[in-house]
Amino acid sequence: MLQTHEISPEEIENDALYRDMGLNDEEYQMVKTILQRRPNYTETGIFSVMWSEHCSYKSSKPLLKKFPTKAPHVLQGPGEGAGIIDIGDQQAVVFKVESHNHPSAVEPYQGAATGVGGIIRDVFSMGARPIALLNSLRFGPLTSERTKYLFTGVVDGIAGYGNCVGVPTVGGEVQFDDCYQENPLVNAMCVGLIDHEDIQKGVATGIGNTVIYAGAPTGRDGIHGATFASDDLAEDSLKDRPAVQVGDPFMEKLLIEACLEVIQSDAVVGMQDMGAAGLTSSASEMASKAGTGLEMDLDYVPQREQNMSAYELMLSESQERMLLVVKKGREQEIIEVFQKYGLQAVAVGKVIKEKAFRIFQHAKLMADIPVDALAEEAPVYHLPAKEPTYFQTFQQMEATVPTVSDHAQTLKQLLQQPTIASKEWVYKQYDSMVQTNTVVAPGSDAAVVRIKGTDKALAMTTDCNSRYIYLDPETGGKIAVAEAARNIVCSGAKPLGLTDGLNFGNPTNPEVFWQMEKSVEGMAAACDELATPVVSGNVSLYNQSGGKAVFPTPVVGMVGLHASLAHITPSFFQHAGDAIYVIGETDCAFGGSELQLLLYGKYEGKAPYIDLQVEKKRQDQLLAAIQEGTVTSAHDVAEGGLAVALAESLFSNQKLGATVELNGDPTTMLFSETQSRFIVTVQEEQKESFENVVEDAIEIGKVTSDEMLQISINGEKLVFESVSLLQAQWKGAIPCMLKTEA
Amino acid sequence: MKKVMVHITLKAGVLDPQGKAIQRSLHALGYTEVEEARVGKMIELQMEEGPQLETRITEMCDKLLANPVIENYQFTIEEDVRS
Amino acid sequence: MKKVMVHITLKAGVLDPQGKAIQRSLHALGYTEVEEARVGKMIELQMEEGPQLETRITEMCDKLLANPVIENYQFTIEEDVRS
Amino acid sequence: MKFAVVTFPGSNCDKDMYEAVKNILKADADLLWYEHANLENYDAILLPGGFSYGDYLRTGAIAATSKVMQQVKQHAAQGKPVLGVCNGFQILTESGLLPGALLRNKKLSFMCHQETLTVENSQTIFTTAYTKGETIQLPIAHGEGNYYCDEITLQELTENQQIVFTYQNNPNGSVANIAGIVNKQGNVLGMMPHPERAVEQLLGSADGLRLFQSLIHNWRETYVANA
Ligand SMILES: Nc1ncnc2c1ncn2[C@@H]1O[C@H](COP(=O)(O)OP(=O)(O)O)[C@@H](O)[C@H]1O
Ligand SMILES: [Mg+2]
Repeated sequence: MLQTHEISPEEIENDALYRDMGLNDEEYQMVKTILQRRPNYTETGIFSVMWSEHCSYKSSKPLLKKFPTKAPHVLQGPGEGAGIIDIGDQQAVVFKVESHNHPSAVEPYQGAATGVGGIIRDVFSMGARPIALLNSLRFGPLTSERTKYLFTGVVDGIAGYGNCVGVPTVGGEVQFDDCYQENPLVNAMCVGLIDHEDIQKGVATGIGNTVIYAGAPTGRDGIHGATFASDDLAEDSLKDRPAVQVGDPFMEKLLIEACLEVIQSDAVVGMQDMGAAGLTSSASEMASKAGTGLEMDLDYVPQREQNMSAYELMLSESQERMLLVVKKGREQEIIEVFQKYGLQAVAVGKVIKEKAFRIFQHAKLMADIPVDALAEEAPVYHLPAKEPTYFQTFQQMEATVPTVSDHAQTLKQLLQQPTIASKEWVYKQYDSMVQTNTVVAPGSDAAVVRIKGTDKALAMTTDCNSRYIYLDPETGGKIAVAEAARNIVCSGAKPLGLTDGLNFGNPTNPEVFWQMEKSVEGMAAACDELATPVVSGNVSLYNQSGGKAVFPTPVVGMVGLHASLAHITPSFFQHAGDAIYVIGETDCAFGGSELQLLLYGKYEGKAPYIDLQVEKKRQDQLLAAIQEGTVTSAHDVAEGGLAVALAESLFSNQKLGATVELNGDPTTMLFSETQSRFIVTVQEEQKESFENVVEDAIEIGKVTSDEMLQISINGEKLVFESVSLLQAQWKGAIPCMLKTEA
Repeated sequence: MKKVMVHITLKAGVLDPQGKAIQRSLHALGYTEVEEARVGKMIELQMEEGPQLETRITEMCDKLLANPVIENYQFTIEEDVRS
Repeated sequence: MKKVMVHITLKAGVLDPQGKAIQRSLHALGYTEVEEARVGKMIELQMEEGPQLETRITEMCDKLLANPVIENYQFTIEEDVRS
Repeated sequence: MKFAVVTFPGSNCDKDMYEAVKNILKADADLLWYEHANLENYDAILLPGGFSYGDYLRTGAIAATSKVMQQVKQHAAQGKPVLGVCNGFQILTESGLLPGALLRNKKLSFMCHQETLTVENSQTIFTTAYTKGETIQLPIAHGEGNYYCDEITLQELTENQQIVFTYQNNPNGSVANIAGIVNKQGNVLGMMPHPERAVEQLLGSADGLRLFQSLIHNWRETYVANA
């Protein structure tokens, strides 16, 4: 697709070359109407990337409107580089999630690394210091060689980039399911901290102001990456290989420091990173948002390779680049800051009054497009949705309890299922402590990062059980948000808001679109009920291969606030003698459960039921109890049910055990994935005050010092296992499947 | 016994931040005559002789030693002179 | 213009865990004829010609490119055939 | 006593080091960008962790050739304290201020967790607040912390009691479980574990505090007492 000779506008139309670039016939006609002439090669490229799903959200926009995005504490909702939420004391938290699925499928190390780099830029382009990274990963079964290659490469790439830039990776999640075999999901989230007065926007205001390009020179990396991300992952994606970009975390580190220094100057008017669709999207969006136009001369753009065409320069996705708008006459002082860090910064254009996007190269006008046509006026599609037949089939199925003969054995097997097993192999490779703020490192429900100079801390997590969403997108969408909030609350924080990473298949398939619509509706309902507005997000569609879509996977990245460091609560049991409570009753909920996968190798039936009001009440009461100081540990009950949650609560090397007595159907009590449940420990003398606050708490046993997990049901001792043995199995499962030493 | 030297280099056009950093550092040390530096890998294999040696080495390069997405490779085979 | 290839290898006594890992992976893939693998670096320099080219390259290697505590180096100089 | 923390391009534990010394130990400290740093008026130099120059070529190699290292060498030659942590240690070996080299971890991957260390020498200016044989908890976070030296050097290190910290469960393959060493004169310490990440119990350990306290205490004994 890289051209050396310029193809004529006539050829583009007559040979329908625009189709290769990602525009359909109708869109091409729209372009012609807008320009009132045929677009040239560069212009066609610019339209096609800007109108790609990745940049324009053309098929997801109508759905995104359903999310609640406003609240008094939301300072910046969706639309900018990242969302911003007030946390008091003139400070705010900035965060966003971003996907890098297709690049990671082609080159896992670089795909994941550049995904991390991109999301960090989104955050510091707002003027915030990046303080934490999280991720959410999906792969095929860990028994496959391809999965091992992708999984190890992705983790290596995240570590390689995040460790080097000096932003701690504090949390994340990994799930393994067949549907991700060819199309893994790699979503990265970055959290930043900012003083209100430093908030930057990506706007090109002030006619005559100068556009400055800073950072790495432009090469032929990832040309058409944005359209690549908006296409089916074809089996011959080998051909797309030049689309892979290589990251330079060292350059990014310098860029962070330089940009955060530069924004202290009032000469900077706007700043935006060059992400998907590179120079094209950053420049045109900055102008569009400001209601201005912009002129650029590509001859000034730093170039890594020779003879780059306007098309290539405008579409390149070379990493570690930023675009700034600077007050006229103040360019030099800004350029000098970049130079201090050994970075290139050059004036490449200016803000103009006329709302036009004009690109010059070699003294020739290479593109002249009305600015709003690229961003605001991009086509929007209201795609048809159709309920898939599987859904009704699943809804009709009776809820049944799987047959388990040896409960202790089943518990051990569950603890070794890769989705439940310890992810230590992953997070040990991440520097989770740099910046010396990490109070709760990976391995707990939510990570906790304190805010220096205050008594506050931020809790953060990523969650999404896509199995439930596949079975029932609306219910599953609610659960995804609720689960994230549960993790935040367990750590002792109040949920503030979330960022979403919507990963779905091909939206033009009505059944996929139905999944999108329903899961967004479910998430939106939960956001409303739990008072967690959506402040940013990302859409990644066409996650499928061979015509089969991945499970609908709308990842939730949530942030919460600890009003005091004293509220930080561990997810592990703390002292022998503490009473163990479960909050919430347990019923038969095996649709999409780990037990179902273990026993039958598939998911079917109804997703677990969730009542959002009950969820909200329990979360509020648990948080109140934590804030009153009556709770010594709190953990949510998730995959694998109560038995797994109890075992996990003991995996902290504190040499504790637990003795628990339950009544009911043994398999249900142990392994059902009933929602809105928590395991909490309380000191003997606090029991009364705890019970006064938390209504649905049922005392089920005691923490012991004998290092045994003992669970009796209806008086029969079904589980009696050594904690260290269970822990070794849980910890060893992933390294063992990867055949490396633990 | 054969000694196989596999040379792995980044494809043209692929960013080589490491090479760039080395070049800058050489300049800072006064070696301004260095116009470009690019970094590659070299893997030395001691291999038993056997049929289809070249095919097998090519396979090893494609499957493991080089990353065909961003790297090129080349190899030479010599007699191993070690005892 | 000259093209200089600097080959950097680990000294004999220095453990090479990366080489070991490669050898193990090759075995796992069925290439059991690989008895040993060692990983080195290759730095390609484009240099302007000038007096004392060899001396200057040797200096660069000693000062920066190789670490004498753990590495050996060797280099070749060729005419650069590019443009 | 005045500390200088030198920031190289790519250092990322520089602020952590600075804040540990300045805010937790309440010592006098400055954070200096490598290019303009004038180290003359400082009593101790701290080389922080991170990825100077992206760890390209070899960890610490490019930073070791920077001009500021000439000043560090002069400072060290005057017998004044220099501490290099993680990447700082790598820079010290690359610049020849400490013997040996740091190779990739035996299991190749980066690792980040708490390690139990044994204090092997409590007589250095950095360790008098510890007792010999004591075990302490410090975090590690590195991909290339596998300390290597030849046998003769190891023998020298042992004989001169230059080995200051060892790992109880060697995580990276270091020769003789070495986690930190001093030069012969005892004024230059390099170590892979991060004492500056272990100065508050809130973050998991405060065992690193005494390292800085030793330094401040011994400096006062030597310079202030003699003044
Ligand atoms: N990819 C990852 N990166 C970093 N940490 C991870 C990753 N995957 C899992 N973890 C950590 O492992 C712990 C357990 O994860 P998970 O089982 O998903 O927890 P939960 O079910 O409570 O959300 C969490 O602390 C999480 O942050
Ligand atoms: Mg949890």
